[in-house]
Amino acid sequence: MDTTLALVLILAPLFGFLLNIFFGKQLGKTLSGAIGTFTVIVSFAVTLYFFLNITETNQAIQVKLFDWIAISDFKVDFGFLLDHLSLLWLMFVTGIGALIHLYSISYMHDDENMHKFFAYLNLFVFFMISLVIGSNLLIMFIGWEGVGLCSYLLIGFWYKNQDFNDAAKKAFIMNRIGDLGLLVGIFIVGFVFKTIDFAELKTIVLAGTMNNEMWITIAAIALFIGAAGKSAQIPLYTWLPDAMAGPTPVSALIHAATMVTAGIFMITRLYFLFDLAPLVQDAIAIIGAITSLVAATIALVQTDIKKVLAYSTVSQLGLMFLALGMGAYEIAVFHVITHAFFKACLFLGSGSVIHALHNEQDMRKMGGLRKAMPITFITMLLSSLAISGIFPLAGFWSKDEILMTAFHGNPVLWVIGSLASIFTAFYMFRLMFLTFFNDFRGTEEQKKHLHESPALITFPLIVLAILATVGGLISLPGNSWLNHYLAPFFPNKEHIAHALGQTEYILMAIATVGALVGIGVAYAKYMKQNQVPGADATFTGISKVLYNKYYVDEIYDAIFVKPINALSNFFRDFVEVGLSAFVFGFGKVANELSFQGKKLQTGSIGFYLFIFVIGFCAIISYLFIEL
Amino acid sequence: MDISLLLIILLVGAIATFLAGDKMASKVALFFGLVSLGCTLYLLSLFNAGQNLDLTMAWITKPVISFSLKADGLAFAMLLLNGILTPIIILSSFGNEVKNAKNFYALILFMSFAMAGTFLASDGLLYYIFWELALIPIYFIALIWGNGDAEERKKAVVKFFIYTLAGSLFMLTAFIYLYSKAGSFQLEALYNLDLSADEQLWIFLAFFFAYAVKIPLIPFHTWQANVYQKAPTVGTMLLSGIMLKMGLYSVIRWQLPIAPMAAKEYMNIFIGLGIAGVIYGSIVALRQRDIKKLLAYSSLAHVGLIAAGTYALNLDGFRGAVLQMMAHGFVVVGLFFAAEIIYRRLDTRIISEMGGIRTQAPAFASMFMILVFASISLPSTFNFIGEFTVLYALFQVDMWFAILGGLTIILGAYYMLKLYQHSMLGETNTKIFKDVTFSEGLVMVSIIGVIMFFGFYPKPLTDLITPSLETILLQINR
Amino acid sequence: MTTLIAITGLGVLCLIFEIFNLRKGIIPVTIIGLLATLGLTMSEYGTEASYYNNMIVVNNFSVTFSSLFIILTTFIVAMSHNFYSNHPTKISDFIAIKIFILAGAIAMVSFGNLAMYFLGLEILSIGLYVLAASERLSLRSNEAGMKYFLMGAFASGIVLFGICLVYGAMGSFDVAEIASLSRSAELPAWFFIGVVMIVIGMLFKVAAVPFHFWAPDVYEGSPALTTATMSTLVKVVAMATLFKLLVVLNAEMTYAFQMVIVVLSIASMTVGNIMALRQNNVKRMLAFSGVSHAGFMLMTLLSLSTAAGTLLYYTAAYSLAGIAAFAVILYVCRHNENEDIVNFHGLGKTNPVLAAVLTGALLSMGGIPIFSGFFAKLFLFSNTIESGYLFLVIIAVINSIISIGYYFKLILAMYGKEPNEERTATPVLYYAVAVIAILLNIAIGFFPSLIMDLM
Amino acid sequence: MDNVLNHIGIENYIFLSVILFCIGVFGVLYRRNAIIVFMSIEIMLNAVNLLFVAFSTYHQDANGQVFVFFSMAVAAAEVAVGLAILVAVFRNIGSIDVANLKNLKG
Amino acid sequence: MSTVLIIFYVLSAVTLSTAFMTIFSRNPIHSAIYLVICFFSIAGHYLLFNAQFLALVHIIVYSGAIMILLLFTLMLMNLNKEDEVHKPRLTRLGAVFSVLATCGILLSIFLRSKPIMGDYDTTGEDYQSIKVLGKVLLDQDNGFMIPFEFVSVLLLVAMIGAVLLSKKENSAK
Repeated sequence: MDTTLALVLILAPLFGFLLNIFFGKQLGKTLSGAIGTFTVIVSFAVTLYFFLNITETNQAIQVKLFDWIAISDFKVDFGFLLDHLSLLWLMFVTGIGALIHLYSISYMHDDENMHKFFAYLNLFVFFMISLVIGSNLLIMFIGWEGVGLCSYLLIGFWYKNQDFNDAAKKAFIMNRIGDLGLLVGIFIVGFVFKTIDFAELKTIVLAGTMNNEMWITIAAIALFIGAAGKSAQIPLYTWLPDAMAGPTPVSALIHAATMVTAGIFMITRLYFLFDLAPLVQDAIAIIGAITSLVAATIALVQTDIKKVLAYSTVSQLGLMFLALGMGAYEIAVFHVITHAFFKACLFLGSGSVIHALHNEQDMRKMGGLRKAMPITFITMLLSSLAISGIFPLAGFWSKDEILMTAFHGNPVLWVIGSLASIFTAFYMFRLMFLTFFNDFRGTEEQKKHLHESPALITFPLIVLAILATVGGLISLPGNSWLNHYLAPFFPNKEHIAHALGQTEYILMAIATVGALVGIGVAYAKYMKQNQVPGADATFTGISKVLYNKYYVDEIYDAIFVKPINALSNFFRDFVEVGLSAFVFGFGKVANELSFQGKKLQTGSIGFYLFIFVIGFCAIISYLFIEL
Repeated sequence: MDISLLLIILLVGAIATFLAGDKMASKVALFFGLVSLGCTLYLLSLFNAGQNLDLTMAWITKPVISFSLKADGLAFAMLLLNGILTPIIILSSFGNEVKNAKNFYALILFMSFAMAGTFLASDGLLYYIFWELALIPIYFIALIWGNGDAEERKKAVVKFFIYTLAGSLFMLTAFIYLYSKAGSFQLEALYNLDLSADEQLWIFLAFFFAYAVKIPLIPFHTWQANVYQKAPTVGTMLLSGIMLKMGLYSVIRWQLPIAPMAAKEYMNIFIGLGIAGVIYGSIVALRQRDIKKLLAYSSLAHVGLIAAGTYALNLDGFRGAVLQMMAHGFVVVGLFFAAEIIYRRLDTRIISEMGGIRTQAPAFASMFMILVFASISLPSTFNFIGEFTVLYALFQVDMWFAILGGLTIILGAYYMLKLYQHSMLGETNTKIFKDVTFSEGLVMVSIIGVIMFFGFYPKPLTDLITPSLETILLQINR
Repeated sequence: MTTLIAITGLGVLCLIFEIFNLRKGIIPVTIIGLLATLGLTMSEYGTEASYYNNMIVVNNFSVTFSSLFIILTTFIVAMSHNFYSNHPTKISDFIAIKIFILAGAIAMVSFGNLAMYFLGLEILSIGLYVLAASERLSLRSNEAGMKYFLMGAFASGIVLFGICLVYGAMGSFDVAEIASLSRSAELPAWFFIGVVMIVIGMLFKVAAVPFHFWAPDVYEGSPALTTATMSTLVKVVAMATLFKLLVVLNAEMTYAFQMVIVVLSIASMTVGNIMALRQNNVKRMLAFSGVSHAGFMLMTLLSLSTAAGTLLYYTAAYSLAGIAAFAVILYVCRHNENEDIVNFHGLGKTNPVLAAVLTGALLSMGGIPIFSGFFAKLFLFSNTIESGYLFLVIIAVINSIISIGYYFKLILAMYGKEPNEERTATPVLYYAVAVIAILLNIAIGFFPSLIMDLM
Repeated sequence: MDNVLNHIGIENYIFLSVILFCIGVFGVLYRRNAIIVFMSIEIMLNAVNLLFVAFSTYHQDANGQVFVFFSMAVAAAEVAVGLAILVAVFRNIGSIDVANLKNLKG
Repeated sequence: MSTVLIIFYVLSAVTLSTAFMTIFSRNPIHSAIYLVICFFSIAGHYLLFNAQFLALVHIIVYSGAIMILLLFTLMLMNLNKEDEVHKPRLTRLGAVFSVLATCGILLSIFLRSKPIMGDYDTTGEDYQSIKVLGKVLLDQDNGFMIPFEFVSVLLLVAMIGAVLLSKKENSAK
């Protein structure tokens, strides 16, 4: 019974994908959209069933289909593991996925290969599910690279435009660099523990019999590189902002809610390994903090609405990694959930704005949309408040928990985190004021068509906004349902409930004040003085550096891409030519010798007889003259 | 009932196609290709049922040379590759009209016969004869039906022939030396012949030179790009799909068991060479203008990794190498066929002149995309299984080998996606590009089918090859 | 003994036919006669006998080689019908000379007495001087004849001197007596010098390196059929005789002598192959290829006791391939004067069968499998390695790689280039000889033990 | 009657015939006139015949001398054929100078 | 110094000098005559060995047949002195040195291979008179009968060759 259900859970999106790819054209737009959404809803329903089941029985379900690859040291079989963590993750993946599918039915309505879009979205959901419920590291790796493939397809969905394709290629290659790290991690785990099945791995590591300090640290580093690649942390984050080239639902689903959280899922899944590598945990924390600060600073001056949200995602992910670094896995998961809600809502909101302004993404050409698009405005306002961490909303609870643990762990990181939160508040409300307040800066023709997006777009917005506000309740500092739910997943960790001591209140106060300051400054700058950032060229000094993203792309290009191309040219023109000339050389030498030899054959009989006699002398003297 | 039935079918097929005249030649060839595939499967079923299919027949008495064939798991895997690919390759050539087709198809079947013989032969000299025989047809195919200007092609083809032959002649000297020591060319006799360390080194190097040219490994690969570009697509498919595997198969079957001490002693050098090939091939493939040359260097990279796997001397290395050989065989044939389809319509092989094919031929573009992603070994494709196992084997030797070897998935992604983008995406090309015909589609779909099926369920293959690889491994560590 | 008489009788019969003006019947009768003699020789296989005061010794060695020579001569005689079609009156003289050359060859292979050896050698040489110069009006043939005569006479002088010294040391021409005395302690130094001189004379005949200079010019100059005779029949006869001499005279193979043979073999192989690379006259190319094959065959002298079978196989493979190649060359170059590669352009299209035969012959000479050339080289290399000369085999391997270079130049010309003039109908006899020769070659390739077990 | 060699000794004859042989070789290399070359070849053969007879008396049997007969026959045959070729060459080139038989080369 | 030795020295001196003069004389006719004298001196040597029959046959064959043939050809081509041109100096020097080298080597070998001194056995009865020669030459089972027959084949080939090379291409079919 469970196997069939699990199969339904994973195969529904795949079935949707196949249906749309092959018969998409005949089905027509709405029908293919409907099928796409329906399959995700089916998965959501099955997840719900399993979720309710597991809350009572507290019993993880392990399904084994067939054994897949034969390796001498460990057995790799094709199977699924539905435990607390994966079901929790599935809940918001399929949930938000369904909403976004619904949203994109109308958003992508005027695109001629809309059936392809839904096919790729379904494929993405299929791979995401396999990533989450894979019973061993390799099945997770299938999902891991599968989602990378789908993000490549979806970013480059409008394939006629070459720089979209470049962005897609860059995303895929950057992910692949991370995947190499993950692969090496899998090798180490398989080599040391002789198994890569999560359940067995957990028991072996917790038993602590086969632990080898050095190998675990290297495994942790490798796995973190994989996570950094997928969840866009410092070294490998430049692909996420470029990934905004794809349609907005893609950015919402993949680059906000689901795929980028895969890194955190993996680290949480293998928490027992990271606990044994304290050094690596500190490194994760530091990198997380720095990423969040850097991304926040860049987001301050961005003019493209989706770029701002992209950098905000990178910054929030930084915070989550800060929490993971501190060992507070439940808090990181809590922030993942809340972040999924309000970031998806923000992205969808920005999508509906862009849709209304006929694909205009530059905030400098927006403004005053408050009256024209009330629902979008309210939902985005709620989400912005949530992300800035204002009191009742979800963001406040999850972000403060992270800052609290940061404060207890390492105060410096707490300072960086708070600074990042203040900047978050500032740029979020900068975005709000620029798009929704003061007067409309777009063209007349756009002004005429300004209208609120249809119901299919606004409904998901409303649901997500509600979730963003209510989301915080699942893990209040006092009694956190989430920690309680996840307790069986962390058998060896005693369940720490945050005592609401005196310092906690002060920290909360500081965080709220910081957020209000950020909003105030934004209000003063963009609302009161009605400032609008100038054209690209007018940026000077620090803002120019920030606007150009610290020139990180150019640096990467100079360090990696240019040298490889130069090396390739060098190989192609010199080494290849040289090597083949060397090989041809033998032939030429023989030819040259032969050419000279022909001169020896003079044709005169005297010469031949002369050589005859010389040969005769040589042989006789060699044989008979003993000197 | 023994394994020589397959060889007979292929030989009779070659002769029949030759006599069938130009019109019917391609159909007769396809028929015999499929018959040989059927016969391989039938023999495989017999083999699995435990029947011994070996054949030993005395042939020459003075130096004792016997016509002996041995079919074990490893050989059957290769026969499967040969059996499946030959009809696919023949089917793929239906699109373009071939002048004096009867010779063309007869040579293809004859080459398939010779390669099957190489996989089966268990007598050193018989193996060497089949090894040389396989060289002659590809020489004529590339010479007579090749493209590009005649002078340039001639130079490339002759260089290829002499280069490969030079390598194999040194192998012949090694075989004769072994014969003078062991008294017979039989595989078993050569296996349990205990040679001194430096004798083994010399023999290892003699074999290595022959196989390094054939595989090809780094410094010996200069012939590959030119011949792949100049040869007709069918020739390139035969070369890259099956012929490279003769070299790799022989490393496992002949070179390592006969000279294990040398293999163990210089293992790091040879693995290093293989991995250098991977990185070198990928980087050169980056800036290639001609699609066939790009695919040639990409197969140089893949094959470098396989060779590194074989020289890792552990069960995973062997198993991964054999799986990767088969996977690479299918993928590379598919990719070259895609290049041929593009050539048939746009009449160009230069990547910059292509573009925007996806808008005009979505079906072809998606099939080509699946092949592109299979070649960079996306998980759940057949290549991933092979590559994962090979990289794990390299990891067991040394972590850094695995990491350097792993670079292939990054560099591979880089140039393959670059190829896909410049040829398929972007603005529509001026020339019309009508979508895939039935026969072309059949070929592509069958290749993709094989890749996907073995991607998800490689168990039958691994069970087929594991016992024979274990015996070879026992032989190596004796 | 009967074969020698039969062959001589056949020669005379040929002349008689001329007298009775029955020129049409000469070639068929000769071929039938030769085949009959072949049967006769084969019947003598296995018997060990010596006739007429040990003048003629019949053993396996002489019988097998004689039958090989008879086969080669039948091919050559068959080809001469078309070749001499434009001066019919002299047909009988040519055929007679060829038969007497065969007689000389058989004498050289089955001699029991040095007198018979020397006379056989002289008949062979004089017959060839005549054939080389047979085209009176062509300047090239005259020059070839003159060069061959002068060098040949000089070499015969040295051979005679050698025989004289051997006689001086031993007191008798009979080979059996010489063999028994040759290992006795107190034998004068002249014996070994005599043997060396005879060997040098034969090296000239085989065209080994220091003495090979005559070969390319004479091969190119003399008429194509004579070149065919020289490159196949005469080279094989000379090699067999050299082998037999060293075996029969039982001279003690000192280390220095083996070194000389090794050096000569390497030199011949290398010079032959290197020089052949840039030739564009096909006969000249085959001359140099002959020099390199002489180098290969010299390697058999290093293992005299075991290499008889290998030598027989190698000579059979090489000569049959040579006959097939020359049959095609005769057909392609029968009109035009020079035998440049240009004439072979596009032969693959105009006459695919002959092109295939020539390709087969060249592949066999190059040592590519399924053709007997490959097995010949294989047996040769295994013998040489057993006698401990591994580095010689490595050099031989490198040389066979170089040899592929020029064999494929011709194959490339046939298949790669466009034909420059259409071909008329091929004379049946060339066709038949070419196909039969290459089929024999492949047959030996498939069943090498047919030949190897004879010896 | 005693053996004449008792007085002269076989070595002297060997030296004589070797020197004569070398003069013949010298003639072949030195002169360009074909006739003179033929004559020097005759000298070489005669040198050998002389040695044959010397050895024949040395061994006191007739084999050597019989061989001389054969050698003479061979020399005669050679000269006949040689001159025939020479005449043919002379008719074509008009000279019997060995040096200008040079156009077969390379 | 027995008289025989003196005769030997005189004869060998004559032989060597005439041989040398044949090579060096300008006029081919002179060299032909020197050659004839050389042949006579060699016949003298045979007589010294008491091989009368051989000496006579030698004179008949060589001076009688071969020299006549050579002279005949000389006359046919009416060669005379002045068109005698010498090879370039370098090759002549080369020829001289190479021949001297060979001669030196051979002589030194023979010198060093100390021949068996001591007296030469004499068999008493004559072994080289015509009767004995005839028997040795033509005896079937212990003589040289087969080579004798074989020489006939040799001469036949020489005849056919000579005829073939000189017969004009007559048109008669």
